[in-house]
Formats: sequence, C-alpha cells, structure tokens
Amino acid sequence: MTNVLELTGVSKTFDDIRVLHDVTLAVGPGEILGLIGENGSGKSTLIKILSGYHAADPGAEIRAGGMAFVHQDLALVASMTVLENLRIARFRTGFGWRIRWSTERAGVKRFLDQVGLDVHPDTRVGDLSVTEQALVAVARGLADIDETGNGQRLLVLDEPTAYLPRDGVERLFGVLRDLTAQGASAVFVSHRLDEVRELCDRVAVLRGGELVATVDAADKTERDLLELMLGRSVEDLYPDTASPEGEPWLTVEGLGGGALRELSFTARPGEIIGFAGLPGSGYDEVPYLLTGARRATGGTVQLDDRSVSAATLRPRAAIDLGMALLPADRARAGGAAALTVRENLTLPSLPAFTRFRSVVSRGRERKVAMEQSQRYAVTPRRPESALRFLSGGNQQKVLLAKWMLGEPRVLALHEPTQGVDVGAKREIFAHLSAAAAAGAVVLLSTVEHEDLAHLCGRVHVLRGGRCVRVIEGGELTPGRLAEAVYAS
Amino acid sequence: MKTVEKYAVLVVWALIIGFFSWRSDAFGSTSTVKLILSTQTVILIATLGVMVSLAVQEFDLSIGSVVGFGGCMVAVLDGVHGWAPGPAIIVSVLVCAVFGMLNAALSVLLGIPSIIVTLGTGTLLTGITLGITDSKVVTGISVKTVRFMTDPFLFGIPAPFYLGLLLCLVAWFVLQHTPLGRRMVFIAENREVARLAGLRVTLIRAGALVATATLGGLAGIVLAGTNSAANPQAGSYYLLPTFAAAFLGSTTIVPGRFNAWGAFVAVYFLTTGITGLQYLGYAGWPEQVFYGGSLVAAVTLSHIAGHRRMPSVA
Amino acid sequence: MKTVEKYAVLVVWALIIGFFSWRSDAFGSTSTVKLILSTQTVILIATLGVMVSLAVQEFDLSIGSVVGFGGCMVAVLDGVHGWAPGPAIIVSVLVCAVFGMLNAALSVLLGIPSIIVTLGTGTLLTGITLGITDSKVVTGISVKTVRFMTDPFLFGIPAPFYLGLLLCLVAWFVLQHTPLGRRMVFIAENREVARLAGLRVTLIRAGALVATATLGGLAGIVLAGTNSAANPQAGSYYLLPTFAAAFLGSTTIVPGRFNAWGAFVAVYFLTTGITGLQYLGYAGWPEQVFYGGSLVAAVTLSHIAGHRRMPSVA
Amino acid sequence: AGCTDEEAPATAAAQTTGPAVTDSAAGIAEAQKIIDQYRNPPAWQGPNDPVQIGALSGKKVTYISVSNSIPVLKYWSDKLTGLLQQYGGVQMTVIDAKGSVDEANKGFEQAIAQKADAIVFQALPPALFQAQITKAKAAGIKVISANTGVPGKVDGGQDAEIGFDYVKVGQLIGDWMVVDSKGKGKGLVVSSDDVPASQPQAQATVGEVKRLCPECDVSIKDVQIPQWQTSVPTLFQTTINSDPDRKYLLPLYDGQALPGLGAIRTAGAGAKVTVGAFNATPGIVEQLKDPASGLKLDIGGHNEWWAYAAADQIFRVLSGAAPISNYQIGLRIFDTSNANLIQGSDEFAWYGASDYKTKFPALWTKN
Ligand SMILES: Nc1ncnc2c1ncn2[C@@H]1O[C@H](COP(=O)(O)OP(=O)(O)OP(=O)(O)O)[C@@H](O)[C@H]1O
Ligand SMILES: Nc1ncnc2c1ncn2[C@@H]1O[C@H](COP(=O)(O)OP(=O)(O)OP(=O)(O)O)[C@@H](O)[C@H]1O
Ligand SMILES: [Mg+2]
Ligand SMILES: [Mg+2]
Repeated sequence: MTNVLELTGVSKTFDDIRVLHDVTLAVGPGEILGLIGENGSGKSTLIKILSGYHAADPGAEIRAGGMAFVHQDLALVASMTVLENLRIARFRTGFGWRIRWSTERAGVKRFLDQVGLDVHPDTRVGDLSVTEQALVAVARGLADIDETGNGQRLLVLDEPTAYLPRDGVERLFGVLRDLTAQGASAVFVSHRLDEVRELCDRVAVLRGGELVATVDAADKTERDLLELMLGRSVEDLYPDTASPEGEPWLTVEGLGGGALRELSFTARPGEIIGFAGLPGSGYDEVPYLLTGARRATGGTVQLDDRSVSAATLRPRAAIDLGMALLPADRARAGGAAALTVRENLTLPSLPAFTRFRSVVSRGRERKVAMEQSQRYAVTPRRPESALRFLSGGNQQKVLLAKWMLGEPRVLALHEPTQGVDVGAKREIFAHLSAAAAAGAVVLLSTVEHEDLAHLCGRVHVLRGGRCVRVIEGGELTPGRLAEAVYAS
Repeated sequence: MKTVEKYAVLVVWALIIGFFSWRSDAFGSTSTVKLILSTQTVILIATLGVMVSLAVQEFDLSIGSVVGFGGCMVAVLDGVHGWAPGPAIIVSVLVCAVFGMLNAALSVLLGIPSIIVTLGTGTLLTGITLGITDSKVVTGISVKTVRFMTDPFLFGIPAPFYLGLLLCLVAWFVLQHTPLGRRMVFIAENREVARLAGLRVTLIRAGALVATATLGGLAGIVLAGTNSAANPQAGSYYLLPTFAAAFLGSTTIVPGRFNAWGAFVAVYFLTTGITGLQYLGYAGWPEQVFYGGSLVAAVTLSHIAGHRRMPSVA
Repeated sequence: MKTVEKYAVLVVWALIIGFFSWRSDAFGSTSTVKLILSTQTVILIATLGVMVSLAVQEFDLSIGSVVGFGGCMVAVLDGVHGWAPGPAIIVSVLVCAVFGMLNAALSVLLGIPSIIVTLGTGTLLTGITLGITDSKVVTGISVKTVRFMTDPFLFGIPAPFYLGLLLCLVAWFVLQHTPLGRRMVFIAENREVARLAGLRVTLIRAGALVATATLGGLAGIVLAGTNSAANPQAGSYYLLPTFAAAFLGSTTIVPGRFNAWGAFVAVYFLTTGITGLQYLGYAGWPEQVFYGGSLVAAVTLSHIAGHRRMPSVA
Repeated sequence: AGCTDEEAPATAAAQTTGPAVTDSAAGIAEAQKIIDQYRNPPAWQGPNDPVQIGALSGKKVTYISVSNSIPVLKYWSDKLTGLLQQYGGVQMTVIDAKGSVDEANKGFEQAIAQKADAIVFQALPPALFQAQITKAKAAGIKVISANTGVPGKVDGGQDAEIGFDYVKVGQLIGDWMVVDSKGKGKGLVVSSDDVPASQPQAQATVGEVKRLCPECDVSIKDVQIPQWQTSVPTLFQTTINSDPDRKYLLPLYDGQALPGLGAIRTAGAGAKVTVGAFNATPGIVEQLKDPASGLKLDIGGHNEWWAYAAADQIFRVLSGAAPISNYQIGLRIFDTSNANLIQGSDEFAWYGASDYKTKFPALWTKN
C-alpha cells in the first residue's frame, strides 16, 4: 500500500532564519508516527506547512491524503460555542444553506463522547477549563477526520496531551488506536516521551530543523529518544529539593471562587506545594484566586503579618505583596505576542529599569533580557524579536523568566511546563527549586503527577472545590497521587 | 436581563414614539410612518454595507465616498452619456465592487489595516468623483429610474424601501443562519485561529469589503434616483450616521453581534427622534443633541442590561 | 529593509518636495517652509490627541467636536463674557477634560467600546456647541490672545507651533521612554496580560481618553485664537485628517507603533502635497486625489518594506 | 465683542425695502411688479467709472474658496483666474479651504508669504478671519470678501465686498411667495447659518413677506451643511404632515433643497408643496420642469456676470480706485412660467443678458 503522507525536501525560512531543513518523511497506512524534538526544533512549523497555514520554501514536495489537525494552540474561539468551534469549517447545511443545528448537535455528541467530554454543545468554549478545551480541539480533529471519507486519512495532533490528565490521555490513545485499526494514520507530537513510546509505531526526531532520525519506537528507551533529540546525554530531570525550614509565613484561609469552595493551607519559605484534582475540582483555580487574577468570593491571604481579603485582592496588590502568577493560557494571559521578548520580560519590573524613576533604560533592559534568555535557555536568543516568533516552549521560558525577574516570594504556577521539551523542563524545574531554596513559596497546579511527586514537598488533592487529602513524605508518589485524584 | 438587553433599544424607541405622539398630534399618524420608512433607505442600505465588513472586524471608512461615487456614476452614464437605466445601474454597481476589490487587495492581501486603507482610498475616490463630474451636480437621470425610486410601490412606500428590507432579510439570513455568517463571526473573533481552523479567511474578508462597496454603490444609486440628480458632495455625510446605526444595531436584537434587524431598528430609531423634534419645531442643533444623546443612552442601557457583551471593535 | 520602512514616508516626502520645487519656483523657499510649519498646528495638536488614545487601542471619534467646542467655549468666555484670556483658556481646557472623563466613564468603566461612545458623545457635543453659540461665529477674543497665537515667535513662526513641538516632545518622551508609554503599548496589545502584570489598565485607558479630549480642546483654542473668532462648525473637518495623520505616522519613525515624530512627519507630509498643488494651480479635486493617493501609497510602501508590521487597529 | 451678523440683516433690509403696505391687494400688486421685472432678462446697471489697469500686470491675487468641491465656487475661481489674466495680466492663485478654517488661514499666510497684492476670500465669514485680515493689511495686502451677504458691507476690516445682492434674493423669494399664494401663503425658510450670506437672505425673505403680506406667515429653521442630506428630507415631510398649509418650503439654496426634492417626490407631494430656492444650479434647476419634484421657483444669479464684477472690483482695489458697493449682478427668476428657458448646457444663455461681457472690459482702460 502507498503511504498516506510523503514529504520530500521540505524546508522553511522565516525572514532569514531557516527553521526547517530538507525534511523528508513518510507515514504509512495505519501507522502512528511520533514527532519529537526540542522546543523550537520545527515540529509545529512542519505541521502548519501540512495544513497549508505556512507555505514551504520552493522545492518541497508534499503528497498527502485527507488530513485533519489538532493544532498546538488549540485554535478555538472562546466566545463561541463548542458546537460552533467543532463544526465551523464543515457545517452541514439544509435547504438554502441553512445550518442544520439539530443534525449538527447530534453529530458532535458522538465525538464529544469519544473524548469523554460531557458538556452541552451550546456551552461557550471560554467557560470550559483548559483541559476541556483541549478535548474540544481533539474532538474537532476526530470529527474532521471522520468527514474526510474512507480514503487515506491522517490525523495530525500537535501536543494534544499537554493539557490532558492521565485518563484523558488514555482515552485519546484508545480513540487513536481505534482509528488506526480502521486504516487511518496519525502523527503525534508530544514532549512526554513515555507517551510517545507507548502510542507510536515509529518516531521521527527533529533537531534544529533537521530530521536526525526515524526509529522504531519499540527499539528505543526514553533515554535513547532524549539523547537523539538533544544530541547529548542528559542527567536527572528533577533537581534535589531541600526540605524547607522556618516559620510558615503564607497562610491562606477559606479561599473560594469559581469551582473552588474553600481551601486553607499554610506554607513555609522554600516550600513547593502542589495542587491536583480532576477538572472542575478547583485545583486549577488556586493560582488565579490567590493572586487576584480572578475574583475570589471569600477567604483571606496572609503574608508575614500582612493580611488581605482575597475578594478584594487585585493583581497589582498581589504583586506588591511579592506574588507572581504564571497562567496556563499563554496566548491570552501570558504574554503580548506582538511585542518583543525584551519588552515582555521587563513589563512587571519596569521601574527597576528606569533612571530617575522615569526614564526606561533600554540598555539595561537589553542586558538583563540577554542574561535572562541565557539563564533560561531561550532559543533563538534574540531579545528583540517578537514573542510570537518563538516556539511555544520558548515562549513559556520567557514568561517564567519575566516573573522571576521580580524575585517573587510566592510563585503561583498553572501548568508551567506545558509544551516544554524535556531539556527545558529540567531547566524550569531547576529554576523553581532554586527559587524555593532562596526562600520563595512555589505553588504548582498541574495535571503532571510525575512532576508533582518529584518536586513538591506536599500535594493537596482537591475534589468538589475542597481539599480532600494532603499527600506528603514517602506517600508522595505518582501512583498514590493518581489514586487519590481518581478516587471517587 | 437578556431579554431586556435584546429589546432595550426597542423599548427606548417605543418611549420616544410615545413621547412625541403625546406632544405632537401630527406625529402619531400613518403619514409619519410612511415618512420615516421612505426617507431612510439610502442610510439603511449603506448601514447594511458597513455592517457586513464590521462583522469581520474591518472598518470601511470609504462608505461615504462610495455612496457619492455610485450616485454620480449612474448619473453620468444615464444622464450624460444616455445609457439605458439597466446597464447604467449594473455598470455603476460593478465599478463600486471593483473599488471594493482595491480596498480588499490592500487590506486583506497586503495586510494593511482596513481603517487606514479606506481612509486613503475614500479620499481618493471623492477626488475622482469630483473630477468625473467636474464638481458639478449631474442630472438627466431617466424618468423611469426616478419614478421607480420614488413612486409608491406598496402601502404608499416606494420600492427602494422594499429593496432595503429585502437586503436586510438576506443579510439576516446569511449572517445568522448560514455557515458563512458563523464563519464571519469566527473571523471577527480571532483571525489567526480561524485560519488554523481551516476557514478561507482571506476570501471572506475580501468578500465582505467588496460587499460593503457594492451596497454603498447601490445606496448611492438610490440617492441619485430619488433626487433625480447626483451631488458629488453628498456622500461624505453618510459616514457617521451609517456607523452610528451599525454600532447601535449591534446592541439589540442579537446583542453583541452586528446583525441585520438590529441595524434596521437602529436606522429608524435614530430618525424617529429627529422627525419628532422637527414636528415639535426643534430643527437644528437640538436634533444633534438628541441624536447623540439617544445613541449614547440606548447603547448604555442595553449594555448595562446585558453585562458588557459587545462586539469587540478595536 | 527595516531602515527603508522607518524612513519610507520621509523619502516619499523628500520626493514630493523635490518634485514641487522643480515645478514651481515659488515653492522652494523659506517662506513656504514657514507657511507649512505655521498653519498646521491645530491639526498637529489634535493628531497628537487622537494618537494618545489610539496608543491604548481606543478610538476617539469625538475629536472634531472637541476641537470645535474648545474654540467656541474660549470665544464665548473671553469674547462674550469678557473673561481674561488666562482663566478663559484654563476653564475651556478643563471643560474639555471633563468631557473626556465622560467618554472614559462610559467606555472604560461601563465597558462600551470607545468608538461607539465617542460617536454619540461627539454628536451630542456638536449639538451643544451649536446651542451655546446660537450656531453663529463667535468673535471678540482678546487681542492679547490673538497676538500670542499669530505673531512670529521664533524664526518667523508663531508660538503655537512651538507648543505643538513641545507636545510632540512630551508625547515622544512619554510614549517611548517612560514606563507609562511601555505600559500603554501592552494595554493596546493585550489588556489581560497588562492587568495580570499589575498595570492600572482602567486608569491608563481613562487617562488616555481624557488626554485626547484635553488636547482636542487645546487645538480648538489655538484655532480660535488664531482667527480671533470661533466657528461652531469648524470642528467636524478635523476628524478624518487627524486619524489619517495618526495612522500614517504609525508607519514611520517607529513603524508599528503610534509615535509622536511619526505623527509630526505625517501631518507635514500630507500638507506639503496640498500646498504644492496649490502653488501649481491645482486647487480642488486634484488635491483630494493626491491626498488620498499619497496616504495609500505611503502606507503601502512602508508596509511592504516592513513586512506587515502595523499596530493592530481593530 | 459678541456674536456678529445680529443686527446686520435688519439694517440692510431697512435700507432697501420700501414702507409696509396697508392692505394685501396693494402688497400683491407691488410684489407682482417686482416679480415681472425679475422674470425678464436682467439689465446692465453699472458701474460707469473707468478704471486704470495698465499698471496692474504682474500683480498677484490669492483667492481662498471655502470649498471648491461646490460646483459654483469651482466655476467662479476658474473663470476669475482667466479674466484677471486675460485683461489685466494679474495672476491668481486659488486656495481650496475644503471647508476648513485652518486651510483658509493657510491661504492668508500663503498670500502674505508670497507677497500677494490682494486676497479674495469666498463665502467665508469675515468675522472669523478678523486677525488674518488685519495681518494681511498690515503686510500691505488688499483684502476683498466675496458673497458674505450684504453688498457693500465691509465691517470686517476688508477693503471691499463683491457678491450677489443676497438681500434682494431673499426679498424676491418673499415677493414670489406673496404673489403665488395670492397673499395668503404660509412658508418655511430653511436657513443654513454656517453659510455667511444665509442670515441676510433668510431675514430679507421674512421681512419682505411681512412688509407686503399681512396675512402671510413665514418661519425660519436652521439646517446646516453637514445635516443637509439627513435632515432636509425629513424636515420637508414633517412640515407637510404637521402643517399642511405651510406649503412654501424655501431653503436658501437649491443644493440644500435637492435632498428634500427627493423626499417630496417620494411622498408624492409635488403638487401640494412649492419649493423655492436660489442659485439655479444646472442639474437642479431642471427640476422646475418636473412637477413631482415640487420645485417651482429657482432664482438664478448670473455666475459669469459675477466673475466679471469680481474682476472689476479686484482691478479697482488693486489700482487704488474706490470700490463699487453694489454691482447689481444679474438675477433672474426661473419658475414654471419661464422654465422653458432652461435649455441646453450653457447656463448663461438662460439669462438673456450678455452686455456685461463688453461693458466691463470697456471700463478697464490700459493707460
Ligand atoms: N511566524 C514565524 N516567524 C518567525 N519565526 C518563527 C515563526 N514561527 C516559528 N518560528 C520559529 O521557528 C522555529 C520552530 O518553531 P516551532 O513552533 O515549529 O517549534 P516546535 O518544534 O513546535 O516547538 P515547541 O515544542 O516549543 O512547540 C522556532 O525557532 C521559532 O522561533
Ligand atoms: N449558535 C448556535 N448553536 C447551537 N444552536 C443554535 C445556535 N443558534 C441557533 N441555534 C438553534 O437552532 C434553532 C433555530 O435557530 P434560530 O433561532 O437562529 O432560528 P429561527 O428562530 O428560525 O430564527 P430567527 O429567530 O432569527 O427568526 C434553535 O433551536 C436554536 O436554539
Ligand atoms: Mg510546537
Ligand atoms: Mg430565533
């Protein structure tokens, strides 16, 4: 049988920078091909070329059957409904091009079920959690691929699991396996190498825009894949974390808002505290409510001897208290995509870059931006390029670096390593741990149980908006965490 | 509150009608209804025009120029060169559509924001209009055309009004019931995402700008036909009223989206107040105070009722 | 290419100057320079005004009305009620600032898009201006004020030009060199990011709208002072040219951002062509063709040079 | 200090009007006499003093037009440029202010910068340019206003005024209404106070009707240029609906009437109302022949005659001769009785008067 997708000599140059270099690749029928590579190695660019979003440099040859895509940034419009987002490009029309809403509604139900998403099709996407949004994007991919008929079909997923909890991942894998059983193929991009090994038949590795290897997944260990990706061997992913000492100086009491009903905890300087739970449990609201990004309905936050009511807390006041928030929604809340890396980096701490408290010193900014880019291994290291020209993972590093500049005393993070490659993940962890060692409190809300288990001294498991369990010490393993999260 | 929001403008409208009917005997009569319905067709069509491009987040500031140009073009072809009305109208509309393509090429293909492009091309077109008419009022439009535009057609109201109504119907259907309409909203909300989702963003945006220019041209033709002469200067006065009506329309009927019936209501709402004031003898500056004031009041009211859901304009 | 983009408008400007100097002997002289510099101050100040709110993504369509109102207000206070120039000017500017606060309250606090709000409040204010002046030219502004506005101050150019220059300097400094300017850019690009970074988004947006109205009022006062009288209809003329200049300015010097020197260049660029045409004897529609054409050409050129980097307007 | 133009129309009207009539028959008779006279071709009425223009060659005039997008203003500037050049070798630069005070100011500045010998400003209120006029005169430049309303009224510091007799125009409209309504008409004058000549004309109509027709009734409404398109149509119709007897709709200019004519046609009210205006703009005056439009009167001012008169005034001012206060530029009433005159594209043929073309040049002597 012929291949579903054949790429020959695909290159891509942005301005004067070549980000893809003569990539030649094929996907066979019924095959799942993993595509891995460091942040900025060109994975998304390759996929956007497939989808027609970017044009490849002249000389490339692309042969493909029917394709559907799940893009890295999800490509959803928050103000529109699940149904509209799912069907926007493929509405079925009845008499006089009228949209057949009832048919459509029934039609999408199947795909929402497939990904295990139990929401009404008329819900606004913006009202869903990031995880649920990811499932919507996957459902759209499934619906699209379903529509491409019985010929050669290829579903391309760019980091679909970045926001998914383990059960969502498993469900997705089940769906993908079913698809391939029916003869469709898939391209799967992920920074979670265990997932890649588990799901894929073959793995293509990009390094600096070049395809360095295409290997059988079964033949390689995670460590092998990692070395192929980075071109060097790597040490441990997780840093050693010192056990914190001293008196608790962050006290949160009765914090509520959104899905979160009531949460109380205390933290000592240097502690890394995790929050875990299922979507809707409120674990992912903690960073926002605590820093005033979302309006809390109640509770108090006490830092040292300063106590504030959470309901009146605003980002500005939170920052003054020494708090920092790294939100999950990079595009909307993280950084200004059109502005430069330097400008994004210095935004919250601009006064520190001024002369006479009124003139911004661009020289000082540039120097620090360069240093931060280096310290956080942002590539390409060009502080004057717009943030949106960086790959997703590198953007994430920039945004973490931006908050670190202010040397926060409380660092609240939501999915800080989403879309970040293993190497970068390691660096981010090292920075978090260093911040903790320097006396900051780090609060981490994430679906990555592995990370929680390794990094945190203690994890709060939430259900129904309340903390149902605190896991710490020897009990704190990924397995136990998952158990606690999924126990009902 | 949602219902309040949907109908806030209608309620204010009803209040205004009530007030003027109470204060002026002449106001509350069918002749007033006829008057209001039959004199606003040019604005109605031009408002639908700007609405189409606003619906995909494009600002077409050349609308006034196109209205002026369309009217003069048909007057020159029909009146000066003696073309038959049919071909003269068709060619004029087509030329306006071509102008829309210029706007589209510059703003969609080259990526220059449409608000800047149309500010420039609009001025250019006004200059051209003055040039081709030699800055003179153009006359000689066929009696047939003029009669068609002004003779009562149904319930004593001339045909163009029904054309406007038909265009509203089409715009309502397309925007609210077809995939294209949904896609336009999608594009307005997030152009990049729409592209990634596989929509033909370029085509749809360009199409909207062409539609705006086409409708603008049509409005100009109705204006020239109604007056049986075309004034090359007339267009510029349509810029602000059409945008005002389109924006006000976006706060009612389907609040938060540019929608046809909202625009329809807005056009007639705004004119009702002016008409009422004229009945009471307050022509002149009170009209403007009222116009501005009621625009602000209606938008604020439906906004408060609907808790900040407005189409994101800029 | 970046340099080409930065200076594309300047190059086109130089070409235009070259062309007119070649075609007209009278054009290439210091008196022309003086003329061009001394007569565009009102537009310059008003352009800086709209630029300030455009810089935070707010559209203030009431600029023209404020210019008209500011002039009439000072003329009424000084000319009719016999106030001393100082208090008359200060009170007029303050009243304009209060009007800016109304815009800010409606658009920033209530969250209605500023483009709709200012369309309404602008019309309202025009009505009020006509009302307080009885729709007539108001005269009688103190000789002192008039002399200050019109007597040569330095190099034969009157003081208001230097005031405009000073305001450019301030705007340049604030927008490009202070934390506030940087914060405005972030608010324009992504309000949520700005909010989460602890910026006082509401205050800054409101402040920008107040600044726009204040500068608009100042422009009106310069206009009235220059003429020793105020025309209540004068303002409406300023809406499109100020936006044209602000947009064109955003494509040069610091392409992609609304910037003071860009606006400065744009104002004088656009007027140079018109002045040149007048020297050559082409008053009337060729001016408009040239104005629109050169606006489109300059924007397109710097756009092509800079690979689609424009401030996101709408 | 204060608002200008307040008293002006009244005094002007007082100068030119006769005493009020005692009964309506007498009024109608007087009005009829005037109307008959002005339905005929306008007669040459001076001036007679020659003017030396031999030394004027090479002098420069800057002409500031309020907006050359307006047909007649464009015509005037073109024609005047030609006449000055042809007869006096005087060079005229045209500035199109495009409705902007700023641009008009620039015109004054430009004239001063270019050391012009005279400035003519067209249809711009002198009160608004007091400072500019003073400055120009200080620079030794003569200043002439054009079409500001009242002939010979030079209270803005200018050296001379050249224009139609708008007061006369206003009176003629009033006379015509008195006659047409047989002394019983109710009318609405639609002014446009942003045009300088509007007040004198509007007041003159009101004054004349009051003088000649005790039973008549005229009111004034103001609709300014930016609202012509949107407000005039509804104003016409609301007037028809609310006060059906007020059937004389009298906007100042036929360009202002144009949007209203469409509304009348649409309302099918062409037979019920009578629209009368000034300018006889080609393209609009033709609608006299279309009963559906409602246009029944359009007084024409002879635009070429105006241009000759303006040239004459400029020559006089430049050569230091005393300016003429009222040129009595030809006016002619076009109404349904003589609408057949509106024929062909040469608007000047409609007036049946062309002696200005020889009389004026005869006054311009070379040595
Ligand atoms: N529109 C663009 N203009 C310029 N450079 C770009 C553009 N898009 C991507 N790049 C650059 O291309 C390179 C590849 O980016 P890409 O997004 O394909 O990486 P990726 O492999 O998907 O990374 P990640 O794992 O972080 O998602 C990066 O260096 C990025 O900065
Ligand atoms: N965006 C949407 N998503 C899901 N369902 C929708 C959407 N818009 C409309 N529908 C549903 O489709 C059906 C018909 O839609 P709609 O209300 O637009 O039609 P209609 O009542 O015929 O039109 P109108 O009210 O405009 O006259 C309704 O059941 C409505 O709930
Ligand atoms: Mg990627
Ligand atoms: Mg419905």
